[in-house]
Amino acid sequence: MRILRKLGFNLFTWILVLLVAFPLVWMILTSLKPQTELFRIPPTWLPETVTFEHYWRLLTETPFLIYFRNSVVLATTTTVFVVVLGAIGAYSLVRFAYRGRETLATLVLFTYLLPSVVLIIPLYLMMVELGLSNTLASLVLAHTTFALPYALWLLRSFMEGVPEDLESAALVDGASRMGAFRDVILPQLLPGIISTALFTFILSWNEYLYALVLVNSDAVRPLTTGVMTMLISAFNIEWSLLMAASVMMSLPLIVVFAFLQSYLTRGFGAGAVKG
Amino acid sequence: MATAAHAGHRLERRYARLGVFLIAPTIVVFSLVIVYPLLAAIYLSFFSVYTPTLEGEFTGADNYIRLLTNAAFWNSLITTLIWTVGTLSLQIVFGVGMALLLHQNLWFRSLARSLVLFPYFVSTVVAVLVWRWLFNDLYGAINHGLMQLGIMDMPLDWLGTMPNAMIGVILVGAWKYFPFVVIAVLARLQTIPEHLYEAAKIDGAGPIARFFDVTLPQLRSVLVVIILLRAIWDFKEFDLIYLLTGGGPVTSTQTLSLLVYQEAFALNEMGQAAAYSIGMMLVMLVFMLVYIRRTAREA
Amino acid sequence: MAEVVLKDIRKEFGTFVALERLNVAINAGEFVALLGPSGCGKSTTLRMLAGLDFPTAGEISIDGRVVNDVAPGKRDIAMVFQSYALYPHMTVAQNIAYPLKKRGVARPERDAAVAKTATLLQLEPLLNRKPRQLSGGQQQRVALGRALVREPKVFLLDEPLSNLDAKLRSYMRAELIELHRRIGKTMVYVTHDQLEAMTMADRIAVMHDGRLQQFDEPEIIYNQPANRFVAGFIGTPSMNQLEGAIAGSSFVINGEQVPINRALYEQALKDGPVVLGIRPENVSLSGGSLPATVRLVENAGHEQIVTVEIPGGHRLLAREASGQRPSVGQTCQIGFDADFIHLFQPGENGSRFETTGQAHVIPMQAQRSASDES
Amino acid sequence: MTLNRFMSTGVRRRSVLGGMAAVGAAAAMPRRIRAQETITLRWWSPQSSPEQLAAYETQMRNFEAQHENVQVVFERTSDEGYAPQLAAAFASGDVPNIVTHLPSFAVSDYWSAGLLEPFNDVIDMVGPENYYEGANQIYEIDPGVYAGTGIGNSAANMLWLRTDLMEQAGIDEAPRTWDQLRDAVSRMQGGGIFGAPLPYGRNSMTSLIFIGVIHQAGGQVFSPDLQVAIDSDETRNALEFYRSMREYCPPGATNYSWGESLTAFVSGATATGIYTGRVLINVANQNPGIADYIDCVLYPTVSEDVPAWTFNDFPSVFIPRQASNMDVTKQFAAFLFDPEGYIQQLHAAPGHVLPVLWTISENPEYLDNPIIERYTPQVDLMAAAAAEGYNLGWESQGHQPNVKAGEIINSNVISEMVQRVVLNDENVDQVLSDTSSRLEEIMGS
Repeated sequence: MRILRKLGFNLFTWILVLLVAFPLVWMILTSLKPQTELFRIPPTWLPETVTFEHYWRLLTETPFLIYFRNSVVLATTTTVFVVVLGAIGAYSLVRFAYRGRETLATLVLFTYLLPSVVLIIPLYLMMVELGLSNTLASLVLAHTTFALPYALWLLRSFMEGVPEDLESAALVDGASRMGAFRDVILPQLLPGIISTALFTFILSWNEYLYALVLVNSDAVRPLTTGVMTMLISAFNIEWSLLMAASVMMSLPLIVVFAFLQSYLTRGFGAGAVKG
Repeated sequence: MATAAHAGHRLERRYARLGVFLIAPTIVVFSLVIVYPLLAAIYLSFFSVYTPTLEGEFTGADNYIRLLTNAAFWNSLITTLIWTVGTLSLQIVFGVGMALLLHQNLWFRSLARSLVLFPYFVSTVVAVLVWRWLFNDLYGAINHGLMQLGIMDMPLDWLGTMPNAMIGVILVGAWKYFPFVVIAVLARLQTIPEHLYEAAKIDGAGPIARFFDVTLPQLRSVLVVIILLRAIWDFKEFDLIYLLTGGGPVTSTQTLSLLVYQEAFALNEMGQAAAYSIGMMLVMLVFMLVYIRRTAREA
Repeated sequence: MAEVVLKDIRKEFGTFVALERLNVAINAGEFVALLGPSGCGKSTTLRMLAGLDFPTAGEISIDGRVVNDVAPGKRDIAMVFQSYALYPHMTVAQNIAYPLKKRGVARPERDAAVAKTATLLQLEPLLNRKPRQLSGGQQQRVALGRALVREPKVFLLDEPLSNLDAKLRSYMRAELIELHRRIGKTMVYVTHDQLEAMTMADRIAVMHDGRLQQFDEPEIIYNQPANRFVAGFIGTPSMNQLEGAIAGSSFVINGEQVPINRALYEQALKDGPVVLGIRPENVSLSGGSLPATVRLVENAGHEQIVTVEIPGGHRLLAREASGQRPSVGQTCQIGFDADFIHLFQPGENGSRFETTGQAHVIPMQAQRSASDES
Repeated sequence: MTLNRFMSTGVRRRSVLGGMAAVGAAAAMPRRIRAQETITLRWWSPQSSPEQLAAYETQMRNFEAQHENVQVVFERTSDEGYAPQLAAAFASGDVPNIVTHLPSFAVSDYWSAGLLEPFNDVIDMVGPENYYEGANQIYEIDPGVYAGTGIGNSAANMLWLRTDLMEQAGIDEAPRTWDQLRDAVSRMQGGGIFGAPLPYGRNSMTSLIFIGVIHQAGGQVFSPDLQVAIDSDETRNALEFYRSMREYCPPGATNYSWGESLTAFVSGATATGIYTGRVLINVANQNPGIADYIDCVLYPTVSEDVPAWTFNDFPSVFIPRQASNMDVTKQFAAFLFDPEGYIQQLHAAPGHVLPVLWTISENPEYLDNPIIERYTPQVDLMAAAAAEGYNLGWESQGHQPNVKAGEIINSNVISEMVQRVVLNDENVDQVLSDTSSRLEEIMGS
């Protein structure tokens, strides 16, 4: 009886899980079908012939790899930039006393409310002023508009979780404030930093609107807009290439996710729970 | 109260200066990429501005008067609310449910967790593409799956007519974002002490009573935060809806973000767009403050 | 060896005044306990000594040097935290070596110093472990080691024993006394546990509500508490305090008279309201004049604590040697040992009327053994 | 005080917007650094199929070979994305040197805002005598000055037919009127094949195609002097026709735009199609099985009395006024019409973009292409149709150029009208009056 119940529970849960995962499975299956099989009515549930030609075409005939490189550079730079700023900013907000600190923290929350569409034109003008238009740097700066508040907020709750005594001990032991930050706080903050870095990376990797407006050359275009512009046009929608591109766009996230899943959960644990 | 006459302040002041120094880069970046554009947007909202040239006339509150009197803003606001409430409640219900299931002793639990959390991490572009392909009228798996199962006999137009389009968008939004709820709830579930359940069991509570009497109160603090965060994000969601339906049919899925985009870049009315976006922010602010006050009072 | 002086210290947190006009002068080599209930300002005081908090006004000096503007690391102090604050990502050896490293001590000397400290505290087998692999007592010893290794002028200890179980605590207490005797450094020890303060300190600074109540040797604190707060805070069970009045040479409560040694107070005492304080061990259950009813008897083996109620509903505690056990409900005539009666000004924190003689001082030894058992 | 005066100098405008931030620092920073010796020209286009890209590559390399120190880079934009991208570019002054293949009404829109460089020099370099008669008329918004020129013509609403399916259904003649079309599609629909892939989406294609349908009903959106004239019986008729076609279109047609519509016909899912000559190469590449059974005719009208109205979006070339290195830019613009590269560009999708120069149409190299050879009558038909084509920016010979056409298309006013009537079944009178007032609002803004 108990076995049956267990079996039932597992079956039920796994069906749900597979339903959730189905779009991703379908994405992979579609990307493996030859073009002719794609428009079969009704569709074939499993590919009759498996082909990697779409992947091959993407890699050899399109700027996919350039977009990919751009996305990697963009997401990595954004992540490093935001996490460094966020970590020292959070240190300041949590462990220092000065006037206006609370107000600042509230303002950070307020910046969540800003929709990207509001900021985009002034941002673009500024990028031109700074001589950054049509560069990855402009996207890095633009991505900080949403990534930095989030990172700061996450890191702040992580920072609050590092016992104050540790820093005090380091100070008494002869460290300066920054010395204590480096020797004692950073190592303690590491899981938080990793998790924040992951979230930032994901946000940046997936961003669409800024990338659409702020850059316009294949040399600096990231994957999101690159793939859309390249494969959806007035003359064709290359579903098979789109699905292959989708799979490859998600690959780095799969890899990162597989290795660092526990950090992500921890990040939510600290960030979301403590608010 | 801290005057220079007091002894013992130099070190404190030095620390305070260091603190300010450390937050300074963040403040600079914030001013540069958030505060300044925001002020510029507010400034623009008092002009009638042609987007490509940013030239135009000062029109005072005209844009705001049009916002108040024109149906466009209010219709989009209602659409936005329907979308937000719809997708958010699905996210919460499904997210909490899935978290409870994944908290149990499941076969291959970590694989199941990875699969469930994955939609949150794929790009919106990818998610939209996959779903548009699934929803495709001629070759889509959903229509044919449902037809093969005998649930319907004609392909359904998922994204082109109402109410299907709104349902479709809400469904995809829920699919994309419910893992966020799962992760947060899962993290919290792991911290609920087992003895609470044992106590409830001894008191004769069944699984359902245990959920409502033990689990839910323990999840309250998390849910308060997640609902706030997700509500804000859903409210200003652009990519997903823009790429999925573009706001159609007619304007049935044109949320405020899309309205702003359309006004700014299709109609080249930057000033009006800025006014809409300021209005949108004010609405969000009001909702947020009410929400925070209410949940704070209940807590 | 260094003396530590706190002069006219005031500390505000926003509008809340945490410390007011605090003056404490600690002699070189002295072991001083800062004692008080939580929130009394003792930890803030210690953190200000360490340079982790800043006085709103006043002056702190260590070894004759004003250190208000000196960073913690340059004050030549060491501190042991209640949480131990061991660096979780470092091994025991790295933890102990950290203060030396920060002071630029060369590697070989550092290793030697760590080895020496480890020997002193019997930490050798643990040197390569991480803090989380240690028991509470072991962590405590590592924290001590980290403080000791540098041989600072002053040790600051913030409730270092409060996270240990009772048995280990009493062991570590002895260890600390021994340690202080051996190294002879100035130590400032914050605790809320009066027993720790009484047993370890050369002098105790009793604090309450941000003010210093009394700063003196344990015997004097015990036998001549400065005010009702100190009287009530020191000693277990605490001193009985009865509100009544002086009439002639007697203390009157509810119309009953209790004779007092009027001569001892003659300069200060006038007729009028007053609070009488008497420790439980100076209350006898028979042979007195105050009628009382036994309400509760708690047997602790070699002694028993008896709660009695006198007319007017006041309850008193009496400490009796084991033997004959009074029964609940029994009535008796209780009496106070007149030599040990304290008289306080009325009011919540009324100060004690000074006696003119020292007649009622009892040997410390007896006190210690009595309180240890509690 | 007007913002215009405030901002008109550009520098002043930026200082207004920039003053709020730390622009002191920004001003001190070096502007975009251009190496002295190398000039970079940026070329934008939404047309970027692999074959077209290859052709562009040839043109750019050839030009670079002739001009030392010049480098041309191609940057792709998209039909839905060019508006915000160009808006941002114009607003910042960081513009591309040359933009091709945008519809003519986008040109007139930007021209009227004073954003474009007059094109007369380039047209002179290409040789006005080489153009088809009147080919540049649509760009002559201000008398004597051209805002741009065409890089090609398109006949975007050709009716594509599957002759094999017609035969099966017993239809021997291509439909000429709406009734014949309805009859034909209803007979060909079945067996998983739908009749037509008309767009009902909230997008530019629906607007553009439906404007054609209004004209095919004998109506017009604006009167020749640009008064709103959409609230007419002809429009009601057109809406009625469009509604009646819904049942012959795939369910997802409510979201169709160019790509979906094209793919539906090419993949064989619909019996008729509505598109340019791009169909030819897509069929050859993706579904060669039906290559022998495709044909195209002008899209039917309400009756034989009403002439066909071909939608030509007039793929254009223009140069932003703020573009750098104007001389070289103009040379490059003219060089785009150099036969070798131009022909390769046209061959990238034969019949899709049709030449604007008669000298090219008659060039043997242009005619030497398997698809053009195979479908000569169709290509000729499209060329003729396109030459007489119009669009919302220029509804007929008699119409004044409409500089607001781009905004009208982008605002989706027309496609929303279609959706409200066809999908939501709303009251036609109400919808038309709403649409009229919205059009007037846009015209007045």
